[in-house]
Amino acid sequence: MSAFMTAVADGFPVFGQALLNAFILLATSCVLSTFLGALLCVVDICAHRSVGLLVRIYSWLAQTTPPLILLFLAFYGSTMMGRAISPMTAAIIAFVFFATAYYFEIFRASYEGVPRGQFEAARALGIPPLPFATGVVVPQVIRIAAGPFVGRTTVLFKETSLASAISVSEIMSTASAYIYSGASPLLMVAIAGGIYAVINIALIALEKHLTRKAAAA
Amino acid sequence: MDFAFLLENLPALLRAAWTTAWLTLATLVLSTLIALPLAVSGLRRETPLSRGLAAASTLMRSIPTLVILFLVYYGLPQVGLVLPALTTALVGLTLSAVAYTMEILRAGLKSVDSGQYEAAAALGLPAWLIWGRVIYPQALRVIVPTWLSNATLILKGTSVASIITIPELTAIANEIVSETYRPFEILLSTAAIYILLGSALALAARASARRWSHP
Amino acid sequence: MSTPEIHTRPRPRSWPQRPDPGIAVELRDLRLSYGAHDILKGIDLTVREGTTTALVGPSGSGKTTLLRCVNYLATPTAGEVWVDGELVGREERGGRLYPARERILRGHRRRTGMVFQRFNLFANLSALANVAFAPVSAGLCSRAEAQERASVLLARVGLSHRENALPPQLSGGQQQRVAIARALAMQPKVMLFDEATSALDPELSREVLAVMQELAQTGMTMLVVTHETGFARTVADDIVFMEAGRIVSQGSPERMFSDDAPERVRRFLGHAR
Amino acid sequence: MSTPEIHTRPRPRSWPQRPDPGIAVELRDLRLSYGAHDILKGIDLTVREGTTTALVGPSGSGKTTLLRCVNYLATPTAGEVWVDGELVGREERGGRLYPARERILRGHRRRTGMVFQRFNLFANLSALANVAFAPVSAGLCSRAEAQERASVLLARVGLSHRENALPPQLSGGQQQRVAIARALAMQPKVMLFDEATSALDPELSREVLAVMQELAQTGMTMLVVTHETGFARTVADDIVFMEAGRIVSQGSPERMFSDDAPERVRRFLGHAR
Amino acid sequence: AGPSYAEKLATSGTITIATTGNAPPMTTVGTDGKLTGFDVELCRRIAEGLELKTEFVRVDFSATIPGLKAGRFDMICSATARTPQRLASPDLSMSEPTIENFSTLLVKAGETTIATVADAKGKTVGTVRGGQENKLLADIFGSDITITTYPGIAEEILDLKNGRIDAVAINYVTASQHVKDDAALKVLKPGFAVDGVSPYTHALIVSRNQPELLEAVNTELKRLKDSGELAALEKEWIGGN
Ligand SMILES: Nc1ncnc2c1ncn2[C@@H]1O[C@H](COP(=O)(O)OP(=O)(O)OP(=O)(O)O)[C@@H](O)[C@H]1O
Ligand SMILES: Nc1ncnc2c1ncn2[C@@H]1O[C@H](COP(=O)(O)OP(=O)(O)OP(=O)(O)O)[C@@H](O)[C@H]1O
Ligand SMILES: [Mg+2]
Ligand SMILES: [Mg+2]
Repeated sequence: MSAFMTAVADGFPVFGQALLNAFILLATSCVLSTFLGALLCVVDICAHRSVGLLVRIYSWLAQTTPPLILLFLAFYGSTMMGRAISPMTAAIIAFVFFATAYYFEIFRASYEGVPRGQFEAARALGIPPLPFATGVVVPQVIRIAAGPFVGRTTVLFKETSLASAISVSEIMSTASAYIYSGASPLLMVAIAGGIYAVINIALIALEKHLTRKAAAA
Repeated sequence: MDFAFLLENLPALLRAAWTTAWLTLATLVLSTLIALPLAVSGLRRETPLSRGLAAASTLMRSIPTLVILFLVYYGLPQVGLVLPALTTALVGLTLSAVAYTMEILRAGLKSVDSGQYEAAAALGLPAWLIWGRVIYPQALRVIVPTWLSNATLILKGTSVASIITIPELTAIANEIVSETYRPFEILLSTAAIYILLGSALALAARASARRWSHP
Repeated sequence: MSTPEIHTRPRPRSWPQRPDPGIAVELRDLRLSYGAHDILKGIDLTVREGTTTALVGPSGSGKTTLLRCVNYLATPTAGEVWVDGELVGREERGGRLYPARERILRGHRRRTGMVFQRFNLFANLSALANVAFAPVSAGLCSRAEAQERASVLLARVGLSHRENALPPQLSGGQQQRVAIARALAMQPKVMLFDEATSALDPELSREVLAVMQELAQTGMTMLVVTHETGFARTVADDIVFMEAGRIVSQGSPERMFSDDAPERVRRFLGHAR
Repeated sequence: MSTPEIHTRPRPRSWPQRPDPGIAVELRDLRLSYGAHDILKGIDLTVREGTTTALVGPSGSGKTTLLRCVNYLATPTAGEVWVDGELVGREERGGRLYPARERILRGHRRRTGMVFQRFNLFANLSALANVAFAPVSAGLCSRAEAQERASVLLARVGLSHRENALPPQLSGGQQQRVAIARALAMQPKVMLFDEATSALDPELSREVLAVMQELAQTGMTMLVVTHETGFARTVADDIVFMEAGRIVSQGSPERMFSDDAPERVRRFLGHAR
Repeated sequence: AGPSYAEKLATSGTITIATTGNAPPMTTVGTDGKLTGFDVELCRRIAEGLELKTEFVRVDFSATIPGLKAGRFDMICSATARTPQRLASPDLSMSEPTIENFSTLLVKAGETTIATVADAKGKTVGTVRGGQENKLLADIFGSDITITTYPGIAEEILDLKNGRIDAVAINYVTASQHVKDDAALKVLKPGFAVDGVSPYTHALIVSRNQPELLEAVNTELKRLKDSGELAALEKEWIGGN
């Protein structure tokens, strides 16, 4: 056990770096995808049907293609086009590509969940689209989307483990590095799992808390 | 693209795709069957069971499936419980899928007007009939799209079964790559197979939803 | 025609006592709270067999809750509910009373038929299937029998020609008539109506009220929450006025619509349309 | 008080002609179809300034659709809609008429205030914010001004004490009164009410009807779809009876509630409560 | 394809090397998070000789070749065997051999029924996905053996201890490393002897279209061999046998 403790003490900075990498990847791709997903949602709502169809096809491809392939495409594809990007950038691009589709679906469904009567009322009052969207629709969409959004984000966090394939060191690959240098595999996997669980449960609890606070307000 | 090379390795890929396909299908069917009754719990009023389920579901959704599979497959033998790889894969994948499926079903069930339940209860109908014949058929409209989107996650997620020796598509693709050192053809056709499987899934789900929502 | 008083019976003793024969529904000191919120604050009410009682009162006074207690869709915090000589929501085991298990409760609920304001037809079933569904699933009769009976009931509410329509294809009045037929299919002893016409336009509302009136005339016992003062006046045998979880006043339509009625009741009914 | 006849004006000529002054709303040969389904089959209707017109008729006759055409929430297939001397839903460019662009249409819509059966308050905004929202976002006045005016309007509908309540915290009657204040905040020339009280109990309904009656008395022009025959009788200047997409009969309340009224109207109104 | 070796030298002066870090003692990650191992240290020496700085990148095995092809990496060092199939690949070139190795079996220390590699007949044996032992076992034993494929060595050794498999087919160098760390294991010697498959040699990999680099690496290898530095490295990381 004490060997384990030393290993943990030695490993702390390394795990710290891995955690930091996972966080950077998660936060950046989450922020960008949220923005892009929302943008797509607006496009889908406002633009012509045929554009909506394109959005849907993109969404379907992005969701069914294995993330690993997307990582490879971003990492090596960029080099082949003569512009080598860092592994982290490539990972972010790949993640944004499929996470945007996740978030798009969530926003779209939440938009459908806003009671239609309010749209009629706004039209009848002659309220311009922009103030209506920002003042009435978006706040309600946010409230409806909060739960599914956090749920999908925990999935995204778990998927950061795939980034090791293109040399972004993250939690899972760090655990396996320890395993190959002699640490107990079960212990290391359990530690990695623990890290994911703690952070994800915290995310979910935060969402529950905020939702409850919003409902009480 | 070297088609001759691709053709040579296609049978192995397709065999693996078959494993992936039925692993996905089995996980989907099992998890949905298990989640169907569980999703109902706590919808009308909170019970100790529903609180326990909610906690378990949060936990399962927070831990990567890979960790669960690893600990069950390689860890349980240390306390004397040796499970076969297939059983472990199915149990592990199903457990984590149940958690997600349950949340999806609950959201769908909540969208059905509660008056429908009341009316049926007032007629003295048993709960399973009310859920099965009245509420679920009406909830399908809301459930199917999210269920489907989640099914693609499950499809992709079966690749973790390779860590417990199941020869599924991603594993075999990697194996061919490391033997031949020719990744491009293999990885791209693997992606294509995943997309095809996902689309087949979508078609099947849509067809069955159409069938079941009008009994 | 009876004109019951507000009951001042002694507190129920430890073993509940069956009401007299001829009493279809009896509520004794019925109470219901949600958390610290008291919704029903001790209701005593008797409905004789074959009579129609109208329940009126302002929004939020607890009318719906009271109706839902009669078939235990809402579980009272205290008090007794007797329907057709049976204590609803309780069962005796080994000489003691326990909360009824689901199976027993289902049997109790079948003694009452309930009709809701928003119809609540099963949206995925046709009119005929809506009516036949419960008897078949409760195992009361075969599918063929149930459908035949459903057909008869739909004819009785004037909807023979719409048997195969789905609820969204029916007008509101038609939907509500299907809902009445659906409740009747279980051959209940008592029918409960919760604002059965207030989602309808005057004409459709009249269609439904006519069916209800006919039901009352055939001797069905009915407990009706309504805002239709006209119906209450002409069809009901008793009018019960509720406010803030209590029965404030009760009497025959003649009395309740006369100048003898309490000031509050006159204010509520008098102004009404 | 005017008793307009059913109009038999000549077909509109190629260039639409402004109605006489003193006419708040004029509909000319208004038609609307959804696919092969004709919903409105040629409606001609004139509403004078400062009068209240009640629109009655069975469910599905097209009352809501007609109202929605007045502010172009529904786009007519043919015909003209004039509100306050302006042709709604059209704009002139280079001597020709085109369908109005959204921006122009918004301006047209502000001339009418609409109140819906299901209130449709903005769920995330307080009562005050609901009322102040449209004037601010349309750039009609500053936020402070709008809030001040909203406060005054809420006081007028008797809701000063609930300014900060969110819609779910209000009773149905209160929500509907906020909705009326919200429509009034845009200072419309005409108010349109679509069954504004039919989701409410008699008492709450009376609260709202009182506000509407007061509005009528202050000289607001109103077009009211209602099942409240009492209201139509006492408040309306004209009653218009619709059936199957046509105006079947029209007249003063005195005439429409008398034995002179056409058989169909008597059947509809006469039996009513 | 990326810049040629010559250009690389001229511009960055850095050679980028991909490795998996999951095959001790050849390539592994220390508790400090740094890559090390025989292959890694060997590459450092070669780079020194070529007057290049090194940059090591830890990637999945399946990512190494696309990276090489795309010009992400200049070289791969990951305990790769010099197999005929790989030598024939159109995408990559293999260097001259670095060290010798052979396939053998790793069993539990108390194992009695498997004394030589031939005893694997009828047993359940674990291999690593994509390793050469897979084909080797199939060729020797045909259907008389049950092969279970694992994603990595750590997993198969765990399962050997769990009792799901009777032996692990593995290369001798890696096996010895595990035996050194874990008294519950033992490695069989001699191992498999199959012409052209085992014994075999390890090599470094560079891209096909970098012939100058291949040339330079081979020259350096020869220098290290001749000066005895290679042998010293081998002794340090792999041991005397
Ligand atoms: N599930 C519940 N939880 C908490 N409070 C409730 C619940 N159901 C009803 N209430 C409250 O109980 C009170 C009585 O409600 P009830 O629906 O019985 O009134 P009602 O007389 O039927 O009114 P209405 O005419 O509006 O239908 C109301 O104040 C309501 O807010
Ligand atoms: N968007 C639509 N598409 C097709 N048909 C429609 C649409 N909206 C309304 N209708 C049809 O138009 C007819 C008139 O509807 P409308 O809502 O105007 O009636 P109404 O007189 O307001 O009835 P109610 O009293 O029930 O509100 C109905 O038959 C309805 O089914
Ligand atoms: Mg009620
Ligand atoms: Mg309408």
